[in-house]
Amino acid sequence: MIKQHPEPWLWLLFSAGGVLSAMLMPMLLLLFGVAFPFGWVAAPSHAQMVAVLGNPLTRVVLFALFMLSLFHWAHRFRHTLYDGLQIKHLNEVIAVLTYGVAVVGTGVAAYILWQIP
Amino acid sequence: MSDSHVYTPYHPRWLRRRVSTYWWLQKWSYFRFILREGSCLFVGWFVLYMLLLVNAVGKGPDSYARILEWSAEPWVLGLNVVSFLFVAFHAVTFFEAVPQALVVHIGRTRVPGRLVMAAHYMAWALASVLIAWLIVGA
Amino acid sequence: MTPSHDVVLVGGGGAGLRAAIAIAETNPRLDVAVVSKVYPMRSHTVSAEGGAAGVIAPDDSLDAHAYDTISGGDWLCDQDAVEAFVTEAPQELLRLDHWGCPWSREADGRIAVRPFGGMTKMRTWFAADKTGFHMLHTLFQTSLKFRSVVRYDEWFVTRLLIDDGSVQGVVAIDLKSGRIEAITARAVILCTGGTGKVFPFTTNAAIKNGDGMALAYRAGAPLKDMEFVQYHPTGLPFTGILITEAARAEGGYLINKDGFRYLQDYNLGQPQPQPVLRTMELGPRDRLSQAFMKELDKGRTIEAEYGHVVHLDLRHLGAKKINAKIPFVRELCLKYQNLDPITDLIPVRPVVHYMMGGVHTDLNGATPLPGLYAAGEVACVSINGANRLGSNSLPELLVFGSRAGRAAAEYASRGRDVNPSVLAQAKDEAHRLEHVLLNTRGRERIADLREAMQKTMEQSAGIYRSGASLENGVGQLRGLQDRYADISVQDQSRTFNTERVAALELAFMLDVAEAILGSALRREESRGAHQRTDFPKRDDERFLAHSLTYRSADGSSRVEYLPVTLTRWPPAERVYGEAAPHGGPHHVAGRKVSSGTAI
Amino acid sequence: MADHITLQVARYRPEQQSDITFDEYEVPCPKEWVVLDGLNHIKDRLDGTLSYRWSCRMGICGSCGMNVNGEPKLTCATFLADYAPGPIRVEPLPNFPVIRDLIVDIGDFMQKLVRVKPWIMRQTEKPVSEGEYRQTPEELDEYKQFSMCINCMLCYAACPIYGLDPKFLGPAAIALAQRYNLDSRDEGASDRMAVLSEHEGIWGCTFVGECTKVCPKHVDPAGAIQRYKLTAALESMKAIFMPRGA
Ligand SMILES: Cc1cc2nc3c(=O)[nH]c(=O)nc-3n(C[C@H](O)[C@H](O)[C@H](O)COP(=O)(O)OP(=O)(O)OC[C@H]3O[C@@H](n4cnc5c(N)ncnc54)[C@H](O)[C@@H]3O)c2cc1C
Ligand code: SF4
Ligand code: F3S
Ligand code: FES
Repeated sequence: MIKQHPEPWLWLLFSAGGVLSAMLMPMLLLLFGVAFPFGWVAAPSHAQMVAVLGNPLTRVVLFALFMLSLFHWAHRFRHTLYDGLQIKHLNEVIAVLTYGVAVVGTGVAAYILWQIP
Repeated sequence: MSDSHVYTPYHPRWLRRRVSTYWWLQKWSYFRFILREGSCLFVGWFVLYMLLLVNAVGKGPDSYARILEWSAEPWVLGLNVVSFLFVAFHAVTFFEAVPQALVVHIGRTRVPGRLVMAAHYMAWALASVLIAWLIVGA
Repeated sequence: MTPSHDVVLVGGGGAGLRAAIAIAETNPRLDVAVVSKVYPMRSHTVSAEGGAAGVIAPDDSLDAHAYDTISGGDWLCDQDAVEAFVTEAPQELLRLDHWGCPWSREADGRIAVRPFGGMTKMRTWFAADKTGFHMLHTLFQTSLKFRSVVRYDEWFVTRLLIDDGSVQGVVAIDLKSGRIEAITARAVILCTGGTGKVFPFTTNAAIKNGDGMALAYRAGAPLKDMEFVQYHPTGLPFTGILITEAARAEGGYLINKDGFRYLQDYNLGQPQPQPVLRTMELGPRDRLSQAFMKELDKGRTIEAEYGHVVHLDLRHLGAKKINAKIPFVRELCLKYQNLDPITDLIPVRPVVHYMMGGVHTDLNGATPLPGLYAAGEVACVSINGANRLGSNSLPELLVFGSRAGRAAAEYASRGRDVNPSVLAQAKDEAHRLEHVLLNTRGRERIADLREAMQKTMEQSAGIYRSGASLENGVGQLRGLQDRYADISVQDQSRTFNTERVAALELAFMLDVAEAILGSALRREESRGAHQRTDFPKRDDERFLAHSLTYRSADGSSRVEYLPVTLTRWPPAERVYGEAAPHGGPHHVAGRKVSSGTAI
Repeated sequence: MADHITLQVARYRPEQQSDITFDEYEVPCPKEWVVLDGLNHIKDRLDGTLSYRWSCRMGICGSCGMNVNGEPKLTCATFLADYAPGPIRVEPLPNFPVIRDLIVDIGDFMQKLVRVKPWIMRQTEKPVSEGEYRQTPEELDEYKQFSMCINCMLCYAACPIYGLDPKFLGPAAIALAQRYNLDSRDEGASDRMAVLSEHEGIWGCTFVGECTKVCPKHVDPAGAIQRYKLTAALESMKAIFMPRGA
C-alpha cells in the first residue's frame, strides 16, 4: 500500500494551475490589463460583463482558474523561497503561509464569484 | 564513506563547498529558471486583479467604471504590462516542457513530443481567440 | 583489524561481477569482496561495442560455433574448453536478459542476432552497438541486490599474499586515503582484464595494464600463450578508438586509396554487395590486419596525419540503418573524427585490441596455484587460441566468470583458514609502497619509460615479428627494467596519488611485456595473430602447443609447452572466402530490429 | 590558430591547503586534442602530481567529468580548440566534496543508486531454460533512453537543487529507477515507489532542467522525473478513489 503524502496532491494542483493559467491568462491579462486601459479596444460595458459572468459555465471556469492558479503560485513560491533564499529551516512556516493564502484566496474567490447576480 | 574533517595521513580532509546564495546569478540558464519561478508572483497578482474586477462588476456599474479608471493609472498599467510578459513567458516555458513531462500513446505507438507540444500551442491559440471573442466580439 | 573475506575478487568488470553474482547465488553465506581500482561500472567491459556470441537461431548449432571458434583460433584452442563455452554461452546471455539487459529485438520480441567476423552463422547478440556498456551496467546493477557482496571501490591491488604456495589474499591501496591494507581471503579470483597499454596504439582504456597477469606471474603462476596479441583492423587514427566490427557486419566495405576492396587479393573471397559470412570484410581479425600491412607495403594505403590508413565505407548503408544498428559508430566519428559516416569515408588502421593469452587456468578458472582463480581477459582458458573471434570475449566473461565463481566458492567453503603469517608479507609490501615508492627522488620520468616500452613493443612484436626484432626488443626491455629502478615519483601525497599508481602499473606492464616477447621469440612458426617473417608457416609438429611462461628467480622468463587438447576437430587449414568448408557462403538478409535507438 | 593554450587547473592538496587554488599550464592544442589530452600532457611532462580520473577516452566509462569553463563536461569529449584562444578553467565537478585536485567523492550517489533498487524484480522468476522474456522493439524504446546513463555525475553537478540539498535523490538515480519501472520485464515499480515518492525523491526536483541539458548521453533525467511525478500523482489518486481489495 502506498503511503499517502500531500506532495502528489500539491503537485497536481500546481500543474493543473500551471496549464490552466498558461492557457487562459495571457489573453485575459492582455485585454483587461493592457488593451482596455490603453484604450486600444473599447472595454465591454457593465451589462456585457454581467451577461458574460452571469453564465454559470464562465463562473465555474473562472473559479477553477482562480483556485488552481493560487495553488500554482503557492507551490512555486514555496519552492523558490527555500531554494533561492536557502531558508529551508523555515520549511513548515512557509508551507503554512503559502498554502494558507491559497486556501483563503479560494474561499474569497468563491464568495465574490457567487455574489454576481 | 569517510566523513572525517580532520586531516590525518589516512583521513584526508575533503573539501565541502557551499552553494552560494546567489547561485542563480552564476549562469544565464539558472537565472532564466528563477525568472520562470518568479512568474508565479505575477500569476498571483493576476488572480488578485481579476477578483477585484469581478467584485466591481458585482457591485454595479459605478464601481465597474471606477475600477476601469484605476486600471489606467500608470503604476497599475505598468505592473500589468510586466505581468503580461511574465505570464506569457510562463505559458511558453510550460508548453516547452510538455514533451518531457507527458508521453502520449495512441495504440502502441508513441506520439512524437513535438506533436504533443504543437497540440498544446494550438489549444492555447484557440482558447485565446475564444476569450477575445466572448469579451470583445459578442 | 585486517579485513577478511571468504573470496576476494580483483576486478569489477564483466568477469568479476559475473563471478561475484555466481558466488552470492551459489552460497549466500560466503562473503565476497570485489576490489577494483575503478568503480565497477567504469571497467573496460563498458566500451565493448559489437556484441556477444551465443547460439540461439534455429538454423545454428553448437558444433558450428565451436568449429568457427577453433578454426578462427588456428587450432590452438583447447577443444574441451570451447565445447563448454559454446554450450553455456546462450544460457548465460539469456540470464542477462532476465536480469534486464536491453538486448536488441526482432519485431516479435525475440532476441535479435547479427553476423560477425569469422562466424558462419548469425549468432551475435547485441544491444545496439553498446553491448559491453549494457552488459556491464546490467551486471553491476544486479550485483547491488546481493547483500553478501562487499565492494572496495578504487582500491588498487599491488600483490598477492601467499602461504606455502597457496594464495590467501591481496595487499591493496585505498586510493582515497592512501591506506595500505591486507585483505585476506580463502580464495582470490583475478578478473583484471587485458593489457593493451603495453602497446602505443590501442583500443584499450588507460586502466588496462596487465595488472592481474603480472600479479599472478610474480606469484609463480605461468602465463599462457602471451605471444598472441590481437590487432583489430579498424581503429580510428590518433585516438585508437574502435570502430566496431558490427560496422562491417552490417555491410561496411574496406577500401584502399584506389577505392578498391583490397581484401579480395588476400584469399578472403570475392566482393559481393551484401556481407557474406566468413568472407571479405567478415573474415577474421588477424587476416584483415595482416592484409592492411601488405597493402601498406604495396603503397596502396592512404597517407594521413597520424600514419597510413585505409577507408571504411558505410555510406551505402544509409542513414536509417546506421542510426538504428550502429549509432555509437556515428556518434564516435562525429565527436572524435569530425566526420559523418553517412556521407564520409572513415579512416581506419589496425590497432592493438585484445590479449589472447593470460594466466593459465583450467576449465573452472583454477590456476596452478591453489586458491588462485582467474577469469575474463586476464585469464587464458584457451578458447581463443591464436586469434579470438569478435564477440567471443563478452560471453567468455560470463561463462568462465561464473565457472570460476562457483569453483572458488566451493574451494572457499571447504578451504582452510588464512594463515596469520601472510600478514608479515603484507607488512613488507606496505613498507615497499610507503618507503620505497613514496620517497624516491629518482630521475626517470614514468611517461618516458612507458613510451619507450610501448615503442619497443610495437617495433619488435607488431603484426609481423621476426627473431631479430624480438631479440632486439628483449634487450631494450632489459634496459628499461634497469632504468625503472631509478623511477621518479614527484607526488608525495597519500591522498589519491595517481602518480604512484602509474608507477606501479608501469612495473606490471614491463613484466607482461617481457612475457610477451619471451614467448613470441620461442614460437618459431606463424599461427593466427603471431606472424613471424622468418617462420611464415604454421608448424603443428613443434608448436601445436600452448606456451607457458614462468618467471625465474632472477626475473627473466622461462617458457615451457603444454599440448593442445583436441577432441573432435583435427587441425586443418584455415579457409575463408568462397571455399569455406562450413556452411559456405550465406547471404545475410536485412532484418528490422529496434529502431530509433537513442545515442 | 594558436598552437598552445593555457589551462587553469584547480588544485586541492588536502595536506597543505584548505581551499582550491589554481595552477596555470600551457599545453599544445592540435585540433584532435581534448581537454583530457591536455591534462595528460601536464601529468606526463609538466607536473606529475596532478590527480584526476579517466579511463576509456571515448565517452563511455563516465569517469572524466569536470567543470570546464563553468560547465560540467566529459573532458574526453571536449576539444581544446573549441575554447581557443583560452584560457580554459578546469575545476572539479561542483556539488560534490573534493578529495584531491579534480577528483570528487561520488559515494553519495553510489548509496542512492542502491536505494532505488536498480534491478529487475519479479513475482515469479522464469527459468532460463524457458528462454527469453519477449520484448518488442517498441517496448524496448519505452525505457532505452534511460538505460543509457553512464553515471558520469554531470547532471548532479548541474542541478542546483542537489547542491542545496544533498539529500535529494537526484537526476541519474531517478532516471535509472524509471529505466526499470518502464521495462516490460520488471514488476518492481510499486517497490521503488516508496523511495521515489519521498520528499527528497521526485518531489525535491523543481524542474530546473539543467540535468538534461548537460547530459552527454541524452538520457533526459528531467523528463524521467516529471513523468514519474505524473505517475506517482495518478497512483495517489487511484489509491483514494479506487481502494483495492474488499
Ligand atoms: C573497444 C573494445 C571493444 C570491444 N568489443 C567487444 C565486442 O564487441 N565483443 C566481445 O566479445 N568483446 C569485445 N571486446 C573485448 C572485451 O570487451 C574485453 O575482453 C572484456 O570486456 C574484458 O573484461 P574483463 O572483465 O576481463 O576486464 P575489464 O572489464 O577490463 O575489467 C577489469 C577490472 O579489473 C580491475 N583491475 C585491474 N587491475 C586492478 C588492480 N591492480 N587492482 C584492482 N583492480 C584492478 C579494473 O578496475 C576493472 O574493474 C572489446 C574490447 C575493446 C577494448
Ligand atoms: S543522466 Fe546523463 S548526466 Fe546524469 S549521470 Fe547519467 S549520463 Fe551522466
Ligand atoms: S536539474 Fe535538478 S531540479 Fe530537477 S530537472 Fe534536473 S533534477
Ligand atoms: S574517459 Fe571515459 S568517459 Fe571520458
